[in-house]
This record gives sequence, structure tokens and C-alpha cells, in this order.
Amino acid sequence: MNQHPPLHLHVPEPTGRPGHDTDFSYLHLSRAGEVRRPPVDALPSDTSDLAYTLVRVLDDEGCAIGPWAPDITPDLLRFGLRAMMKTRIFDARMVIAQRQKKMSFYMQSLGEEAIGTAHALALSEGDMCFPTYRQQSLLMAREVPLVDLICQLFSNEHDPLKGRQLPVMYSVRKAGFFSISGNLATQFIQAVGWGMASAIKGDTKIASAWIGDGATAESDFHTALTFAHVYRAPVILNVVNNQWAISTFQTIAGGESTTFAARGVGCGIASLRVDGNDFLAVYAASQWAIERARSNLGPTLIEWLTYRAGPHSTSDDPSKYRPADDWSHFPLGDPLARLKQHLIGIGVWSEQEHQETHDALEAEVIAAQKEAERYGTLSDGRIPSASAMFEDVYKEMPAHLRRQRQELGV
Amino acid sequence: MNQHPPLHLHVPEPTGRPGHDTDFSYLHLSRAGEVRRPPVDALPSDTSDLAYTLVRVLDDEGCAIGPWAPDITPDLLRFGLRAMMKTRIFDARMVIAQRQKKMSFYMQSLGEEAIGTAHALALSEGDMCFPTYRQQSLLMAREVPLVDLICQLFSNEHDPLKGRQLPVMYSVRKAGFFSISGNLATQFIQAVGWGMASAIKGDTKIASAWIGDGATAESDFHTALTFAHVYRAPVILNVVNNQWAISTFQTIAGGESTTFAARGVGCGIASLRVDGNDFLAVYAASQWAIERARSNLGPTLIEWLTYRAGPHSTSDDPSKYRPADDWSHFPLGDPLARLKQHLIGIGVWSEQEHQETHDALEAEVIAAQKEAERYGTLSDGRIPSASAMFEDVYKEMPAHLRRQRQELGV
Amino acid sequence: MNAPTRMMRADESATKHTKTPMTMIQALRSAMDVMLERDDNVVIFGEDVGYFGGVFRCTEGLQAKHGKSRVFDAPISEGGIVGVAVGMGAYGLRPVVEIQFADYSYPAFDQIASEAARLRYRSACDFTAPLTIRMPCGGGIYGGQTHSQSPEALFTHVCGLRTVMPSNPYDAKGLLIAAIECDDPVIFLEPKRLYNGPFDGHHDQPVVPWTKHPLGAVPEGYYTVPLESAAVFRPGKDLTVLAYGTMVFVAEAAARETGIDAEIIDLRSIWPLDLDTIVASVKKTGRCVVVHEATRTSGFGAELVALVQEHCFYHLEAPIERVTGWDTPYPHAQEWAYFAGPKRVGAALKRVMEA
Amino acid sequence: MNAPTRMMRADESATKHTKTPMTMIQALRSAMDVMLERDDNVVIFGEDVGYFGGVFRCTEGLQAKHGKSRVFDAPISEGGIVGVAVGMGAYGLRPVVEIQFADYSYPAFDQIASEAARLRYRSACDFTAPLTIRMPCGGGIYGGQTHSQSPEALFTHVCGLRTVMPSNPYDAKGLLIAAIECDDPVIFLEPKRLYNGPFDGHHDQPVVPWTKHPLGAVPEGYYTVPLESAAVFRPGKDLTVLAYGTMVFVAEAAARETGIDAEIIDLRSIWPLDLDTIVASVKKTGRCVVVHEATRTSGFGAELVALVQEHCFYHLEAPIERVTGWDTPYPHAQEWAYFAGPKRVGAALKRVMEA
Ligand SMILES: Cc1ncc(C[n+]2csc(CCOP(=O)(O)OP(=O)(O)O)c2C)c(N)n1
Ligand SMILES: Cc1ncc(C[n+]2csc(CCOP(=O)(O)OP(=O)(O)O)c2C)c(N)n1
Ligand SMILES: [Mg+2]
Ligand SMILES: [Mg+2]
Repeated sequence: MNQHPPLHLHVPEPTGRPGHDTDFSYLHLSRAGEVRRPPVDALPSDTSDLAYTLVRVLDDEGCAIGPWAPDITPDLLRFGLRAMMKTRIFDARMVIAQRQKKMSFYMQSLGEEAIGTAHALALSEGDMCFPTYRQQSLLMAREVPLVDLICQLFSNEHDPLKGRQLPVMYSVRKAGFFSISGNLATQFIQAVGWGMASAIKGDTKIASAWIGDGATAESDFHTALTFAHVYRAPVILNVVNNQWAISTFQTIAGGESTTFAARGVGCGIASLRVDGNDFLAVYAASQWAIERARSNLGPTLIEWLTYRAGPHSTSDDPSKYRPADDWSHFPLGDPLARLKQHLIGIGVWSEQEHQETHDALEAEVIAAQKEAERYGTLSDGRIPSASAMFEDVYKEMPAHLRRQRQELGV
Repeated sequence: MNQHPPLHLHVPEPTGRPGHDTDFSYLHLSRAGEVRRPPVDALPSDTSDLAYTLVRVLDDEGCAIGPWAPDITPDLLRFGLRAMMKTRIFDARMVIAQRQKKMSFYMQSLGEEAIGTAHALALSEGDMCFPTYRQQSLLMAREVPLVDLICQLFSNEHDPLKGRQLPVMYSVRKAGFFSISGNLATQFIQAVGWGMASAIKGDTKIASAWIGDGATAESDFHTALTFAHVYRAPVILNVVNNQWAISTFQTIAGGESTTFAARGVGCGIASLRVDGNDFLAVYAASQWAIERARSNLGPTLIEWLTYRAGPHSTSDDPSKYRPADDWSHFPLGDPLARLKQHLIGIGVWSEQEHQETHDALEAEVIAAQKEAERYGTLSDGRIPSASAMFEDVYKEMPAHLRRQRQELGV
Repeated sequence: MNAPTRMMRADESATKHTKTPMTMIQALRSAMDVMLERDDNVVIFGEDVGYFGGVFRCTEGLQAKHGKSRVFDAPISEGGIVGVAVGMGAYGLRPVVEIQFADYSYPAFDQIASEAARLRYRSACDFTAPLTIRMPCGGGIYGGQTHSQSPEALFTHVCGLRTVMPSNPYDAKGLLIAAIECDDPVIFLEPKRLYNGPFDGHHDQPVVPWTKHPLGAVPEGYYTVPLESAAVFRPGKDLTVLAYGTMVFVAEAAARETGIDAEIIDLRSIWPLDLDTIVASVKKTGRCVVVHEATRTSGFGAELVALVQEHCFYHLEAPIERVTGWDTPYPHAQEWAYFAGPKRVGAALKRVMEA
Repeated sequence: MNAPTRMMRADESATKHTKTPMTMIQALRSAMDVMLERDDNVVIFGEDVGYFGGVFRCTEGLQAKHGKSRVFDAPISEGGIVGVAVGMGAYGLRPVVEIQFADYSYPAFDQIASEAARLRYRSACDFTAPLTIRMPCGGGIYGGQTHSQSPEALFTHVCGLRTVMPSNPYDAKGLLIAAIECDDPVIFLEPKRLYNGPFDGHHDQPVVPWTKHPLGAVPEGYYTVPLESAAVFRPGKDLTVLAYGTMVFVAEAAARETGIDAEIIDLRSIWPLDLDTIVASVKKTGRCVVVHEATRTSGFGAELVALVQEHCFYHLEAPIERVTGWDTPYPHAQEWAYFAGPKRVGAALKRVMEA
């Protein structure tokens, strides 16, 4: 043993920190159109290369190229762009409303809007998403009424969740959007269970599970992969790799010299690594995975490469741990700008339409916020009743909770 | 959605069940000598092929062939054979002692003796193993006094663990053998922590973690891979794939159409899949992984292919769920017979020496058992005192435990 | 005074089915069989429960009868098992899962406490988790520290969960059916030492089989024992014993052996609780002993003591005593020094009578 | 009677260092800094604790000062963090790990309860796990159900663990140093609402900073506050209030506002406990109120009630009352209806005085 030098602990670091720019070469990008598209019934072990390359459709000029370029109508493209814009406008407004203390907390999805939007458009009605707190684009794509969402954010008298949940922890069953948990990753394995249930019942609905790069370290990520593989569950396992988990870089979650997609292959699950800022690539990869799941071919894990452009939440200041202008150097760009460029390029969109749409959406969000404010905000005290606090702990309220409610006098 | 037929749940089955023989082709074996041996500083991603093939050294004639054939002295080979024989004889005797109610429970390692034996011989003094209940061969290879072990099994007055633990849940720090937990898998991540500690202190010791195929489904398997990869911990992650976890086949743990070794590669960990019934392959692969760990090159995951030849424990009857004679058809044979054949083949062993050694070991085990019985057995009531039950819950006994001990009057 | 004198409640005796002698294992299996038959949404899974039928054989034969997609083996991941069950519940199924030993519920603690227990509340009934989590608990089988624990107190601290523990085959079947039908998540603890007979703590005496006990007579078909209802297992006037699971029989033995006319209440539903039955009894007797197998500190006995002194303070003539497992891990060899047997319970009964 | 009148114990006042005004965050950071300096075996890790210094900034600057292999970021896996710490402890280190919120301790429950707590016992001292697990707990910051919980009762039911909760910067530093030096695993709960000031439950009033409070004066160097020792936070003769963490200040406000001369005991070490101080006080006052933030059922208050009635039965003049969080998940909007503030505590004090 003496011939061995002392061991030392390796603690991974990001390539950039406040004061010096990030070297993004660690991302190992492929060129648009470069990566092959296997048949949907490919064996999981035959997707191994796809876990290390990057499925991309839009090139730098905004042209859709290669085998993954999807067949998609201009209407759907415009609908997608609009949903992404709505997500971004909504987020920006809500960040302001939080600063105005109309709600206690907010989490935006800036830079990640393409993923949920295109994925939702590829899913069918009845399919169930098990999201994290950063998939509001799923709700926008499914046109959930904004007033309902804002009432949840404001914890006001019309909050569908009766004031119980932190802002953004929505639950919208009818839009295929599972109740968000504050405990990271728990939904990932639950989605597998939902998909297994669909299979047990001989249904045709599938589940779509969501998780961040950081949260893949939690055990529910592993159990989800295991159970999904063992029972060939009809589920899509989405890993949104936005490079950061609060202040920690994706290498602290295990992204160094490997990919999150590669975890899937190891577990016997078909896996893809996809440009998450490329609306068309997201749509195409989602379609591929959805088709597999719905044809009883089992789960697909998709790592979506993107960048968390904003702070983690309204409680966070990212300039403390990464270059303040990092996003502007991120090589996969802005998903919204890229789709807009594509639509203009193929002649189905214009700067003017864009501006008009932007203004209309902004007006829509403002109007919804106004309406929601009529039902109260956390700070003005028009919140759900204290007696609602005792309800729904059980289906029927047991005696001890009735006594406690009485004790409080509500 | 209508064009899709109903989903159905896939529940994997073994290829054999009581009444029909197992088709072992699912194992995907390589021929002895066939698999390449990369340099110890290979990148984890460059071991991908090795996670799907099988490192083997001994061919059907007992000759050591190919790049993995280790450089190993006849003395060490004989020592290894002897330790394997001792393990098997010890197990057989203890199973009988359990039937005689001298202990409450026992777990044998029949068919898996090569793995712990050869691995222990490749490790250095000071390295720490974090075993499961089926690695008694580690203890035999490190020549732990049999009397101590049997006193633990008998829960008698000389039990080093003071009667607290179920039989086989040994703890032998001085032999580099960590305290066995009844909760599966917990030791896997602890081993990573131990290795990280060694690295933090600039030590040269490494850790070796053990887990069964079934227990890889537990979350501690995943966290161990994640932390080992992130911090490049000096640890060997051993998965003993003996095909069964009590009554469930390894496909219920996720072994269908993939391997357990493949999990490592996905997480960025160098990985090997090795014939666990081939003493020379075990020794060689262990050396490779040990050298990596001790040279700060990080963790290695090794899947050891073997077969649980006996029942899960003395509480189990495997003929209920698998063909009773399954082991005799297992293509990797009996590790002990294979090493014996090799030693005789290279002229350093004989049938006569084998028989003599067998008899001597049997006498040694019987003598140790006799001595241990002098200190009592669970059934004769000479067990550690009830007052020992209150000790070591904390370093110093707090007031409430002193009161409780008084209450019991001991 | 010798024979068990548990009073049947009206709702229980109403059942008209023919009764068959069953062990607790058979009764539990029968409950699952009945529910698999009655409700398409019931599914059963867990480690070794499929082909083999479980290490305690509670699900033996159910896969063969109801098919692999209703009854199946699961990977060894308690967190995964419960997580999957939560998702299935959200879909609309009624999963009944087995944790092989209650000691192995800890890897599932987050999915139980943060998810199953909270889903209805946090989603304002948008989603629910009507699962039943079966787990063998308790000691007395030389299982050592990881096959002997009684973690019920932990679950009772998690609002949104129901925690149930039967003490006999009749209740086991009726409570398990009630648990499966219940829309709340239910932790269903099975005292493994009672699987084969009404063990009263006299470990040196031969095992009495359930066939010799009236509560081993179990209707073959459907019936329920309602949740939140305790049973007066043995009426008495000297003092009240609050117990559940194995300790019901230990308390009965202690009463018999000390000659103290204890009223033994079998909680059956540990939480939410049938407080009325408890309060009525203690107000009548003025004395109370609480008995459980689990370690003492912050065990459910503490909650029982707190409730009794809150509701019966002016009726209490002596301090309430707790007889419990010691605050140590469950030891292997010293099992019977650890287990609160009839001698220790009897001594407490005497102390409380003399206080 | 208005100023906090906590009596210093001899062992505490012995410290001769100059004192500096510190928030609880600064005091905790100072404790870790001191211990990193004094003991090479101390290492600190957890989610976001390295480069950034933790979401509550408790470890800010420590990585820069002590290096990346002493203070580092961990993957988001509480089970992994504790599991790794157990292994490090077995090697000989003294890991101090942070769980970002106590609500996220559940994924680590198995490693805490089955491993850290049991290692010494099951190996008969062959291996030990001298870890400190820090976790911010409690509500009052609009954190909703997964950033507000107080899970101390769960840990007190697990033998082998020590559970500690400071109520002020002075104790926080002294207790944390004692915890790090302790050879047993310690769950170190930090009431996050006290990080910046002695919050007394009057959420509508401006935050009082620690600089204005005598217990915000903290020695810069090494000192300890011994484990298993409670503090008489406010001496009194009418009744005894048992509290810890934030509730100590809430109880003080309630006493002030009702004019009831309550003796407030700050447990500091929740388990093992300084029972003598509690029993002496209740025997003196004859009345007792137990206060905690956690949900009521099977909360640690139940154990306190059980202990007090076991040890002080004949001195008690009124039922012991519990003032606690309700048995519901911690709600977001209704935070102040959930939180047991001075009004609810005061009403209980009055009821118990009038009983
Ligand atoms: C079990 C658990 N541990 C820790 C946290 C605290 N936490 C909330 S978000 C977060 C970072 C998650 O990062 P990632 O998964 O990458 O998602 P992203 O925020 O980037 O979308 C952490 C540590 C939590 N919510 N739950
Ligand atoms: C957390 C936990 N869950 C379940 C068990 C029960 N159990 C003990 S051994 C075992 C099977 C383990 O199989 P495997 O990991 O393949 O190891 P092998 O017995 O084959 O060596 C099970 C399910 C346990 N001990 N701990
Ligand atoms: Mg992220
Ligand atoms: Mg196995």
C-alpha cells in the first residue's frame, strides 16, 4: 500500500463562477439534424448512443432539419409559441406581484418554456403529468384558466386548494396535472404507479413524470426507473437538466462525465438526450416516447437540456454562485426566440403578429390578475377560512379534529 | 388514442419454475478469456461493453486463459481454496446446529464462496468491507476465529455482540468487516462515506461495499452510486447477482434485458460483469478495481454472476418457487470444484490433499463449535445478561435507561 | 373469568355467514380474497407476495386465483412500493401493499408521511390515496431488532393516516376489509406473534391454536369491523387496561393471574381512536394501565396517558402506568427480558390497585 | 418580570470569552467554525452548504476558510447524506450535516432510525456514528406544509438518538458544540423563526433583533451548553410551562400578557431529558401546561404529560393541558390560525389556573 500516494476527495465545480465566465463545452452538443431516429420499437439497449448525443431539429438559422423534424401544422406551431409566450409573461407578472407581497413566494420557468409546452401538445387528453414546480408551461398549453392559477398563488378566498399550499404547488386534475409536492422527486415514482394502474385496467392513458437534474439524486428517481423497467410501465420519465439545483451545479447531482439520460439505459430503459430549448425537438422526442408508451413498449427516459435562466425562486439570488450573465452565453439559446425565428422563417409568423400576440397575452394576464385580486390576496387577509384548515385531512372529519376545530372556535 | 389496443401490465417471470427446468440462456455468458482487460485508468464510459459481457478466466478444463488471468502464487491459490472449503463446511455445520435449535436462524452462502474469498485476498489490511449476510467467506479468508463467530450465532455468554443481534449479523472491525444491518442495502452508501472519509484524511485505505441483486432496488443502492461518482470515492461497489431474492427472480429487481453492471456505467462509474464462480476472475477483477480506487481513479461497480445454491435462510424452502435441482444446471458450475480442478490441473493440489484438508477443516469447525457450546446456546439459556440489553444504546447510560433497568431489576 | 369474554358489538354480530375456524393468516387472506373478488380496483403487491404468497404466506394462492396483474411481486424497495401505490390510488385503484416487516417501513416513510397522508389535503380532494399498507409487527419470534419493532406511534403522529392493529382473526378480517374500503390511507399492523394463536406472553408454554379460541371463528364472506371502534375485550370494574395487538392477551393473562378484575379495552383502531369507550371505562374504574410492545418514550402509550388525564383527571385515583418495551433496540437473545409479559403487566396492575 | 430572566447555570457562566452580539445563524456558524478549527475530524456537508453557504446562510464562508474537503455541497439526497455520514462516523470522522428543512428528513428516516441510532448497540461499540444532523424546523415563515414541520417527536421515539432544540443564540452555539463533541448521533433542530430574533408569536408586530436580547450575546470562542440540561427560562410560582424552541418566547409573552406567574422551562435537550428540573418545578407549582409547535397527537407533549403525571401525580391540582399545532398539515394561508400563539397559550394558562 505504501507505494500509493494519499487519497483525496474530488468535489466537482462548475466551469464558471461569479467573476469568470462559464466554459460551456462540458455540454457536448450535437449539431442539428445529426442524431439518428430509431424506430419506436427499438430495444432500450439500442438507444445507448442517444443517451450521450443530443437530439436537435432547429439549426442556427431556425430551419428544421434531420430525421427528428416533426410533421406539425402551422396552427399547432403558433399555438405552441403563444403558450410559451403566455408562460413567460405570466411568470414575469407574478414575480412582480410577489415583490408587491401579493403572494408569499413564486418560482418562474424562464428559459424552460419549450419543454412543457411541446410535450403537453404531444400528449393526449386524459394522460396525466406528474410535474415539479417548474412546469407551468404544461398548464398554459392546456389552457387552464389563469384566474384559477392566480387565486392559488394569492391564497385567496377562491384558491382551489383552500389556502393550504405554497404558491405554485397547483393541482389541476382535469388538465392532467397532478398535485405538486414540496418534497422533491416523490411524484416520479407515483407517475409510474399511475401508469401501471392504467395498464392493469387495460386503459390507453399514459403518465408523464417530471424531475429536475438536482432531484435525480433522490431515491424516488431510482425507484421510478426500477419499477418502470420491471413492469414496462407506460410512462415518460422527463429529466429537466437546467444545469442548476438552487446553488449547486449539475455535477453535484452526478452529471460529470456522463449524462442523466445514461441512467435510463443502464436500467434497461430507452433513453434520449434532447435539446430542451428546441420546440420541434421536444415535440418530436415526446411523440416518439409517447408512441412507445401507448404501444406497450414501455418507458422512455428523456433528458431535456436547458438552462434555468432566472433565480431558483423569489428567495434566491443566483449572482452569488454563477456569472450573472450566464444565460446569455448558454449555447442552446432562448427557446422562445428560436421558435419565433423558425415560424417567421417558414413564413407563418411575423414581428407584428408577435407584438400583437404579446400585447394581447399581457392584457389577458393583467385582467386575470385583476379579477383574482378581487377575491383577495395573502397580504390583504381575504384568505380561505380557518375552518377549511381542518377539512380533508380525512374523508370524514374524525372526532379529534372536530374537537380541535371547536377549540379554535371556527 | 382509439387506434391503440389496451395496455397491459408486464410482470416478469423466471424461465424455470417447480415442474419445468430453467432456460439459462438469459444469462448471456462470454467464453473464458474472451473479454478485454482495459488499463486501470480507463474512463468509466470506456467500460460500457464490459458491463454486458462476462469476465471469465477459467475455461471448462480448468485452465486460466485470456487477459484477465491473474498472476497469483500457488500458495495463495491453496489458501483461497482452503478458505472456500472452510466457508462451505462451516455453513453446512451451522445449518445442522440451527436444526438442533442451538441458534434461532442461519444463512448459508453455498455456491457463492469464491467471491468473498478471492476479493478479501485482493484487498489489503485496513480496507473495510461493508457486507451483507452472505459474505462469510470474507471472514474465513481473513481467518477470524471460528469460536467468536459461533458464539455470535449461539447468542451465548461469549457472544461479542452481547446477544443483541440475529445470528450471522456479525461485526468484526479488526478484520475489516462492518456491522451487518438487518435493513437491506443501508451499508452500500455507508461504505461510500467510509471511502470518502479515507480520502478526506489523505489515507490510503479503501472501502468495499456489498449488496444482493434484489437489494439493488433499494434507494441506498442509487445514493451509493451517485455519491461514489460525484466525489470519486475510493470504493468498490459489489453486486452479488445470485439470481434470487428470497422467492423473487432477479428480473423483479430489474435484471431483465439489462445487467446490474450497466447501472454503474449510466452513473459514470467504471463497471465490470464477472463470473463470480471463477476464483481467478474474481481475484483479477477485484485487483483491477482495487488498484483504481487506491490510485484515486474512483469507484468501480462489479456485478458478480453466481447462484444462490441453498435456501434463502433456514426459514425458506426454495422448492416452492424454483426447480429443486436448479443449481446443478447452472452453467457457471460450482466455484469450489472449479478452483480445485484448476489447482490439480496446474499440479499444485491433489485429491488426497483435498480430502485431508477437508477432514482437517471439518475437525476444526467441530472443535470450535464444541468450544462455543461450552459458553452456552440460545436454547440452553446461557445467554448474555439482561442488563447488557440496556448498555450501549448511548455512550453513557442516560437516567431513563437506568430507571428502566432498575424497573426490570437487573 | 377464564374464557375470553369480549363483548360483540351489534354491528359485528349482525353478520349471518357461516363461520370457519381460521388462523389470523387465513383470515387476512380471506379478507383480501373477498375484496379482490368484489372490487376490480383492488390490487395487491409487495416483496414475495405474488408467486410465492408472502414470507408469512398471507397472500398464498391469490395470484393463481386472481391473476398476475391483480397480485404480483415487487422489487425490494418499500419506498417504491408505497410510491407506486400512491400513484395507483390517484388513478383510482385501491392498492393493498405488504411491507415484509414493519421495521422496513422506514425507507417508505417519506412516501407515507409526505405523500399518502397529505395528498387529499394538499390537493383539496383533487386526488386521494386510498391505500392499505399491511405490515407484520411486534416481537416474540426471536427476530432481533429488525424483525420485531412496533412503530405504530410514528404513524399516529402523521395526520391523515389511520393506524389499525387487530388482535384476533375475526377482527383481522373485518378490519382489513374496512381498511381496504376506506378512502383514507390505512397503516394495517399485524402482530405476527398472533398469526397462529392467541399468544399471551407465556413463551415457555405450548402455543394455543386459534381453533381453540372463539375469535378464531371467522365468517367466510364479506363483513366489516368498523374503524374507530374499540372493543371491550374483557369487562371489569377494578381498573382499565388500554392495549392492542398481542398485549390484549398478555393483559388478559395478567388479570387472570393477579385476580384483578381489569376491564381490558382492545383499541383495534389506534388512531383515529374510539375515545368514548376509553373515557367511559376509566371514569368507571378510576384507574388505568396502558400496555404496548413498542419502546416507551413517545410511544403511543404517552398519547393514551395524555388523553386519559385530560379527559378523566378528576376520576383518576392513581397515576396511570405504562408497561411497554424498554427504550432499547429489540434484542435477540434477551427477547423475554425485553417483552412486557404477564408478570410485568401483572405487577403494574397490582401497583396501580395499591396506589 | 418583563425582561427575560433565564437563570444561567454555573457551567455556562463559567465561560470567560468576550461576548459579541450574534443572530442565531451567526452563533451556529461560529460553533461550526470553532469545531472545524479544533478538530480535524469535523466535516460539514449538505445541500447548498458548500460554495453558497446554505439557504439560510448558516455555513457561509466556511468552505472558503476550511477548504472543500471539510465543507462541501452534497447531492439532493437526504438518505444519501445521512448514510454517507454514518460511514464517515464509522471511519472516525465527526460529520455535521444539514438537512435543508426538517420536513425533508423523512427520506433519511431509515438511515437515521435503523442505522445511526443503532450502530453502537448492534455492534457492541465496534462501530459508532457520532454525527450531528442539523435541520431548520418550525413555522412562522409562510413556508406551507413542507417548510414548517416540527418532527421532533418522531426522533424521540427512536432510542439511541439525542434530540436537541435551542431557543436562542447563546444556547444554539453551546449546544451545537456539545452535539458535535457528543459520541452519540444528535438531531439538532433549529427553529427557523428564531434565526433572526426572539419571535414571540406576535406576527403582526415588528421583528425584534437578537442584538436587543441578552441571549444574543455570544462568546466568540469555544464553550458548551451541556446536553440533558434544561434551563429555567423564567422562574415563577403559579404553574409550570414546558416548552422548547420558539414556544419559549410565546410562553413568555403569554405569561406577561395574562399576568400569570408561570415558571417557563426551556427543555433545550428534548430527549434524553432533564426530568429533575421538570419534576421539581411541577411539584412546586402543582400545575402544568405543555406547549409545542408540532401537531398534537403523539407529539412530544404527550410524553411530557405522561412523565409529569407519572412523577407528579399527587402534586397536580389540575389536568395538564397541551397547546400545540393542530392535527392537520401545516397550512400556508392559515398559518396564524394554526400556530399556537400567545393568545392560545394564554387562554390555556388561565384555564389551568382556574381549574
Ligand atoms: C426532499 C427535498 N429536499 C430538498 C428540498 C429543497 N429544494 C427545493 S428545490 C431544490 C433544488 C432542486 O433542483 P432541481 O431538481 O435541479 O430542479 P430545478 O429547481 O432546477 O428546476 C431543493 C434542494 C426539497 N424541496 N425536497
Ligand atoms: C429494507 C428491507 N426490506 C426487506 C427485507 C427482507 N429481506 C431480507 S433478505 C431479502 C432478499 C434479498 O435478496 P438479495 O439482495 O438478492 O440478496 P441474497 O439473499 O440473494 O443474498 C429480503 C426481501 C430486509 N431485510 N430489509
Ligand atoms: Mg435543475
Ligand atoms: Mg440475490
